[in-house]
Amino acid sequence: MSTINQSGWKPEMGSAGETGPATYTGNKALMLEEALIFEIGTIGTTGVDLADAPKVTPRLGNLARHRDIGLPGLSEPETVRHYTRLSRQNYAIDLGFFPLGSCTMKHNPRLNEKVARMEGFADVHPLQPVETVQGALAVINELAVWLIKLTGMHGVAMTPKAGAHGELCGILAIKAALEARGDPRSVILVPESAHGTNPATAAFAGYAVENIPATSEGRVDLAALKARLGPDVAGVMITNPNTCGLFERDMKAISDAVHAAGGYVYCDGANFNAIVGRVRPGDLGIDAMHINLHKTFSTPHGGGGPGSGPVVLSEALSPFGPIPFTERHADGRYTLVEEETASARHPHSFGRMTAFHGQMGMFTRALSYIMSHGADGLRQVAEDAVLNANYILRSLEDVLDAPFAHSGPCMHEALFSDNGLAEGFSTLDIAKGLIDEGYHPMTVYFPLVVHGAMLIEPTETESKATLDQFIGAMRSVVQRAKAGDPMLKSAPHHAPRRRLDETQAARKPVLVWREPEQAVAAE
Amino acid sequence: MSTINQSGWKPEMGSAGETGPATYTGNKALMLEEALIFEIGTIGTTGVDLADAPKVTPRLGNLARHRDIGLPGLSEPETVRHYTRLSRQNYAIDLGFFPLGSCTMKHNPRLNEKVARMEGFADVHPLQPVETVQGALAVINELAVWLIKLTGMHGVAMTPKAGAHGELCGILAIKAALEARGDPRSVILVPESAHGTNPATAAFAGYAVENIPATSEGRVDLAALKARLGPDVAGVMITNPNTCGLFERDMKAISDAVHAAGGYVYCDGANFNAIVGRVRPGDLGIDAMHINLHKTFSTPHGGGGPGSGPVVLSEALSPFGPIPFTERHADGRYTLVEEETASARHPHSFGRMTAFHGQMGMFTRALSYIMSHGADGLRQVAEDAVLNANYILRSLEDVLDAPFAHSGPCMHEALFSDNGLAEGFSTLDIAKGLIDEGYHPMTVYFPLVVHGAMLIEPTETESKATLDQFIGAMRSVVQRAKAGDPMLKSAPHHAPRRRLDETQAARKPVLVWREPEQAVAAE
Amino acid sequence: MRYLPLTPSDRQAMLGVIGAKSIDDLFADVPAEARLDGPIHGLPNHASEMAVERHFSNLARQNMTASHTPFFLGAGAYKHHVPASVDHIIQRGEFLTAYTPYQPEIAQGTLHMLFEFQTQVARLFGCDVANASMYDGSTACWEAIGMAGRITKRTKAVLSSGLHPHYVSVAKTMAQYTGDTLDTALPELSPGTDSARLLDAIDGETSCVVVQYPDILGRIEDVSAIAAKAHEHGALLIAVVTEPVALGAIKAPGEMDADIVVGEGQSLGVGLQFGGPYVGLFACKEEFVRQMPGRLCGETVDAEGKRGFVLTLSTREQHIRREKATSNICTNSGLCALAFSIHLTLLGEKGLRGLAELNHGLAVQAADRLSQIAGVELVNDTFFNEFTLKLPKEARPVVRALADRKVLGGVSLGRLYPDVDALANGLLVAVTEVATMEDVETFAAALQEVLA
Amino acid sequence: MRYLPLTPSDRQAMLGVIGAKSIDDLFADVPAEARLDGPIHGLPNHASEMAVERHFSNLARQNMTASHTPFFLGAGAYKHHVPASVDHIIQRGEFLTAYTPYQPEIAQGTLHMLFEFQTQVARLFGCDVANASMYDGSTACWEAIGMAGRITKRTKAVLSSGLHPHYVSVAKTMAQYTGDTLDTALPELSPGTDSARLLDAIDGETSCVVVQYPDILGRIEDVSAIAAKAHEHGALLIAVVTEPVALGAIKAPGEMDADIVVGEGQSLGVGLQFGGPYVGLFACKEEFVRQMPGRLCGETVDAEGKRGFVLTLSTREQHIRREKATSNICTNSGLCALAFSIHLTLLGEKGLRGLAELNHGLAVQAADRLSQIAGVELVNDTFFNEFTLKLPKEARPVVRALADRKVLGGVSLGRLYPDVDALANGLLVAVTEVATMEDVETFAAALQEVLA
Ligand SMILES: Cc1ncc(COP(=O)(O)O)c(C=O)c1O
Ligand SMILES: Cc1ncc(COP(=O)(O)O)c(C=O)c1O
Repeated sequence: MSTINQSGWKPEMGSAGETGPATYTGNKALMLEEALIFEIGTIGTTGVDLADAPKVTPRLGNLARHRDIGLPGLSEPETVRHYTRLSRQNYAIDLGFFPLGSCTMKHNPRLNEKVARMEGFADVHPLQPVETVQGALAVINELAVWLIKLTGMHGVAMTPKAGAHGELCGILAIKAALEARGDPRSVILVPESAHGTNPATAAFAGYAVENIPATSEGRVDLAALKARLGPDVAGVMITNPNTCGLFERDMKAISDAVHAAGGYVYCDGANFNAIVGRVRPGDLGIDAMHINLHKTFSTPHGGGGPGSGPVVLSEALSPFGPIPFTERHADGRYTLVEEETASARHPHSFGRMTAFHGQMGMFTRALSYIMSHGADGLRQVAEDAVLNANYILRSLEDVLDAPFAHSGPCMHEALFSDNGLAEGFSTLDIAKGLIDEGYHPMTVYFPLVVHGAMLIEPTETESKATLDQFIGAMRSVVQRAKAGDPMLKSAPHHAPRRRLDETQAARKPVLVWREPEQAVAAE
Repeated sequence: MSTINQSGWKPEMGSAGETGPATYTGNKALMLEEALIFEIGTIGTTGVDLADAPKVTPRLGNLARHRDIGLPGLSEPETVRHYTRLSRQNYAIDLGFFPLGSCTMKHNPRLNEKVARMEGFADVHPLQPVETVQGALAVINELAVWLIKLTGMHGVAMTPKAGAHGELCGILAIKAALEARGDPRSVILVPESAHGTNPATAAFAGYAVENIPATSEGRVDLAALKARLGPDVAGVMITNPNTCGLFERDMKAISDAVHAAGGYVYCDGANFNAIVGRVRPGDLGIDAMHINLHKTFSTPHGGGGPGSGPVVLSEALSPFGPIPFTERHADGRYTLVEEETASARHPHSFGRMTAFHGQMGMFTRALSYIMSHGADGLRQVAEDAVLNANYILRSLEDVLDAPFAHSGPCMHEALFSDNGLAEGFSTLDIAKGLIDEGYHPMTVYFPLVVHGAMLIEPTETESKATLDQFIGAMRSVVQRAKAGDPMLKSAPHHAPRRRLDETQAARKPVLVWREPEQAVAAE
Repeated sequence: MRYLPLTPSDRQAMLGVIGAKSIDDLFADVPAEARLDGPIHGLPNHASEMAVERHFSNLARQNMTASHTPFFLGAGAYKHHVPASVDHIIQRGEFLTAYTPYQPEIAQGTLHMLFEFQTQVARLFGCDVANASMYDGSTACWEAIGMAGRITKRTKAVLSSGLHPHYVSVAKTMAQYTGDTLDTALPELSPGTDSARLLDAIDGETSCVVVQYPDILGRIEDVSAIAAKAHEHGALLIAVVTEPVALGAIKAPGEMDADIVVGEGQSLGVGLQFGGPYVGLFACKEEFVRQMPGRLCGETVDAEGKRGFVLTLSTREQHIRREKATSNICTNSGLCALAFSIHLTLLGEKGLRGLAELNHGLAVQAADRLSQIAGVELVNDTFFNEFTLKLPKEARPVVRALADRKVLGGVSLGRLYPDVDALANGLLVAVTEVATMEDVETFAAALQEVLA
Repeated sequence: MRYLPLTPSDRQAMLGVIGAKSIDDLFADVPAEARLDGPIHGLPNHASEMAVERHFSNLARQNMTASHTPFFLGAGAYKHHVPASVDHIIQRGEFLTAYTPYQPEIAQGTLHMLFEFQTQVARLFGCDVANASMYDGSTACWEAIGMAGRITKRTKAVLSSGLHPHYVSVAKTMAQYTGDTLDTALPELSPGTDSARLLDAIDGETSCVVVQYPDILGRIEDVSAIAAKAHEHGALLIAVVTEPVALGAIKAPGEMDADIVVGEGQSLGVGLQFGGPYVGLFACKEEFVRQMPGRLCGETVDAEGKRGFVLTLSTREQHIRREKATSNICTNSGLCALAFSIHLTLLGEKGLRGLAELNHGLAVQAADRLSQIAGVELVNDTFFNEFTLKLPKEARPVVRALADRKVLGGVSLGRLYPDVDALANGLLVAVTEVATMEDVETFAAALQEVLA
């Protein structure tokens, strides 16, 4: 591979492309091209110095490695630079407005990072004797107490690793409860507007998934739901506030109806951030709800994860929740209920969902966030999140079609459709136009119930000035989409890459790097 | 100030400038405009929560503050975003090649940052009883021992805050030594190629500064120097390796001559990184030399500082060095020699140069760097730094005039002049062209002895691949400068800003922000 | 509140634009009986950063940390020295505070890194392809079993007795509801594994065999024969690796023809963190890629022909396929994958080999030293950096007694297999580069004392 | 070596291009007698990151840290709680690993920040302009004296007895060589300062009067009269602020017509760090700007008319003016200036006022509590967050005895003024927001015990 051009494409010298004169290196000042470690590293290079290994007779049986693995190494300077340059090709909440609906991209306080890195938490092993990890168990327990009180529920399962894992936890608890009472059922009802993880989870647990129809208002059709309930229905999975950004007014009635029909109510709590401190889901009769700590409680999403999805449970479902969990004793000591003690302390548990005790590193961050806000601050969080979303809804509804604008105030996110754009222009073009304007686009094409959906979630950590500038930019981009501006169709123009060919990527997938053929390498 | 455009300039909508279509916000995807805190913050906003103050009767005399200070505050999310966005407008060693001659921009290991932040060092007060800071004193002492052994000198003054402060330390020691022997002298000899801090320091200490002529080779003219020596000459300040990147072959002869004439030899050690582990300045007869820990020993420069400039001293000058300093006792205990004990332990000291004990935070980093490399690694540092510089010198001398290419191998940096560029093209144009290519330019117009000087210092932490790509880019830019490419004359095109008007800045200086007049604010 | 930028006057102005009298109007859809009229009782109000930090540092100081005590725990979570640059990089806001790369033009940093990560994992495991990470090793393991079921259309999985008991429990939990049947067994304190049992169990109903390598007791065995037998019967071999550093010293499962290789990546870059977040590694043969769970990053070009990366083959995933998805996973463990990838890039082949050699060398010395203690037997013939000791008495109280002496002396099998008498005296001891010979001596002395 | 990217084969290839046989050829200009043929003897070779980290954490643990003991030291360095986001931001590679902004087009981040910093400092001190930072307060102080000399063309500086003794020593060191004469005095353990002495000393030879505000004993006095008298005689008033947080509670020196105000910025953002690096603050009236030392950042526009920032008025500086420069300073304290500026931006007017009020309130409570102890007298009538106690015995051994009881109980005047009997019983006590009332009680109890 040529050292002159390490980025797999050959910039043409001289020709002034539409984004300014090309350069010899392909770099554009602070926008730097970067090659793959396989192109710049060698298996003989390392960025780590080690003590010499003691000479011993190996105990590896006949399996000692002889063949090379093929792992390139980089010196530390090259490593730091490689990843720093890569990082600069990312958008992030630290850079600007990131109104990705449903994903709740709010500020991630650095205090939480500092706390999670304290040796006492970062450097303890999950299987140390409990006497040596009382502080760690205290964190889990304190967070559990907060979650129970904030939701008004009976118990909480802390181990689920993310929201979808939490959904599974809830559905398994429902299934276990039904089986315990000798009444296995086969169907879970899920609204069309639900996040994909809902039906996927229900199906994974062996349930048939049926849609719940919605009203023209964008809410669950209570009558239709009641009509469908029956002895085969294990339960419902309802997102509240729902993915159209609306509060399910009839939630309590839905719960009562489902319970009356012998089913259970799972609530997708991904949008809990809209109501935390103002509404306790427990008061709405739900049986299980996951909480994405990486959404409502601001643990950083890290470009894909990790998350954490504790599940609060009703009194009816608590006995079936997973192990392990912490117990606080009268004398202030903490212990763990795990395999050993489960039979005695938690006999109906459906079992273990993961090795060890869940996402400790997220627990410390979330608890730090919660304690920082306190009961008063969390209530303010919900209010400001909802205020910001309604401000956006009302400031854009004259230029963008807002299908549920008449359904009452929105909660934490505002939903728009692509109706009224010029022929051949779509939600995608608006998203790419926003990229050039210095924003991360909203969530697009979700929920599925709205054509060309644009789901805008500002969160409470954005200032009015930021919202005003965004609204101005959005209006400008929408006008261009209505006017059919070709420059918009070809956006983004200023990002590290222009639009990427996803079809080619899927047609013949290249998922790992392979040495280029000589021919290719030569050119 | 309009929230739509917070950056003090109004982007024109639609018009596709040469760097691509303008945007509504003025942002260009990941290249984000940012306003001043005075434009986005208010004195009523804060990003810090505090406990309530106890109610007391103030003891502030009649000086309690009534008038507002006028300090805008930002919430934490706004603060993190403000500075993160600003940071992205900077070039840095973490981003790419930064061959700023004489400034030694090498990789800054993150281990050193971690070590400096250990509570035991970051969170101790300089005036704690010495019994409570033995570990901190040990760090200072261990570093002092390394510096003495690496330079082959007799003593070291650790407190100077940067190189220039170290120069002052050395010159004051010389002055003190001369006065102690009742032989005050008036002149310090400094080569024309010296860094500005050298003459400035000598003048500050009350000396007349005279130039030492150089040979056509770019080295000190020994004969001319000898001719000038006499009873009025307090000493010389010589940079070795010098600022033309050459080793002063006659250093020892110079020292002998100066000593013979009753003067002292100050060596500017900013370029010690070229010879560390291969040459001990003490063997060349020098009396004092500062070491920029932020150069040779890689403490981060932080966009301007802090630095640290310990000064190694000969046996002749050591008695005159500053207080405080550490002493290690037979039993391993450490104490400080400061005001109290100076009269007994260090009677001839010229006194104190700064409050407290110097740049502790830089000492931990430098010692960590030194221990990581060890005696063998430091020697390799010098060899690789010199190898990289010569590689660049020989790879560019056919396209760029290298005035001292004939003077033997260069040390850690390669020097070129602007001879041979097209009419109207200068070193500055090459620098700005390199910016577009994704590099930080070399040092320009220093040293003054070469016309349109370009001083390129790669350092040892750059890979061959990086040098090869830079050489290719440099050749391309130089060819454009020789061909008179107007695009180069108007470079940079891709940086956050085009060329800035420094004349206007100096003509009517605007050094602080002031509320814009209504008129301005309105537009 | 320091995290909330809106000022009271902002709120008023915004309510005006919205046309609402008060914030309560915006919650009008909440039924009255469910509305809370003020902060929830019994919970504290907001606290200063200093107060919160103090609360946590007090709790943190109640824990015995691995770095300040002789430390020998493993059993699926290992302490290795992580270079400072790893943590520095993952704290870059552009990595830390980004979301899943749904908009590839401004997520090339994450996508480029994932493409490198996938390649590193595939090579390390000796497989063709790898995905962009799972939650952890235990969940990756049951996802692999589920994937084998989809591929073979069979439901019987045969699990080695050497598989981590937590991984077995997780699989059992899932199997209860997915209708899979699991053929499991308990390990024995013997040098050999139960591969004979596995070979016998493989038949026409078998979807997969699951082996751990090295296994829970630290034993290393060639799995080629199991692969061959499985393939004969149309079943798949799933190999589980809980200590990836081992693969710097021993053959990769893929080299022994495993079809799916999953693992726990915590050893590299991530750290102990009391059990999470960790990172699940998932690799397989190319032919099975469309049945893989989780995200995949692939190479493509942009409108100007420049190389770039995108998430691809999403038709496997929940957001497109919904109830027909290969898994319900959405958020995975991206940042831990980054940490893993950075650490492995720093090590490179040379560093990983050296690190493995160092771990093995120290472990061998420790095993020999500890088994000199009267009544202490080394169970393993083969091991990498972790081995099993048979003590003359129950191991669990011994571990507690060692902790009282400020030695974190391994994991008792009693903790992992509570009610199994045959295993009660077993002690798992892991020895990595962080253990000094003085640590081993301290451990040996304390153990001797406790056993006396 | 982990920091060195060149491989042996790279080195060979490069020597080839250069036309050198070996690396030694490149050092041919070094006289033979000065060449070292191998690593210097008596020094260890390279070490792993883990080994180096351990060495330092062992040394670090030998120090008694401010955060884990009741802590009351000040005297020019104060412990305040620094928000975690400050340290996060200053570790961004783009700030941490940049050099002085010599190429403004790719240094707008640093320049923009410096412009904000200069404005914050100017406003805080009540001055027109401020520079981009000095090394620390003590060096900023003597640079100010030098500047006053250049402006007034006079050489006699009158220093208040309330000026920090280290600052006085630094000025004395310089004066020995610059030919300035300093009129100094020792402080007295009395509520009042020596402003009378200062007023008397001002005459036609005086270049400047230097006062500290609050002064070394914590006393606060109006300096307007001194300013007026100085100006009458064509001299300047230099005010020194070692605790900028105080200005959240009291008038700024500039409001009292000081001509130059310098200070130590460590209190905000920087931390204790055993004395350095800190950050020198330097502000003055606009008319004196061309005599200022150090760098200045100024506003301008780029070729497209966009606002931008550059270093300006460099004709004052060494790299242009050489021996005629206003100072020899080059590297300053940029990163600490950034930390200072971030912390002050987080606080804002509201936060700084609140923090000052909190500090003062706690200090008042502590002063009242401690002066209840038999034989302990409060010297100050006025103070902000630091005051002086007169003990019934020599303070220095008392401080050591307190340390033995795990209390860091202030700075003894004996440490600062070694041979001055009149001051030997003086103890400086600083109380900031990090001190709890329990800390104060612990301190009081220990002090009582030690004095008994
Ligand atoms: C509404 C909804 N439900 C469930 C999920 C799944 O949560 P996670 O990504 O944490 O698995 C998400 C997040 O993507 C979501 O937005
Ligand atoms: C040759 C030379 N001498 C002296 C100095 C001054 O050192 P400092 O900036 O640390 O004061 C420098 C650095 O700029 C330099 O390059």
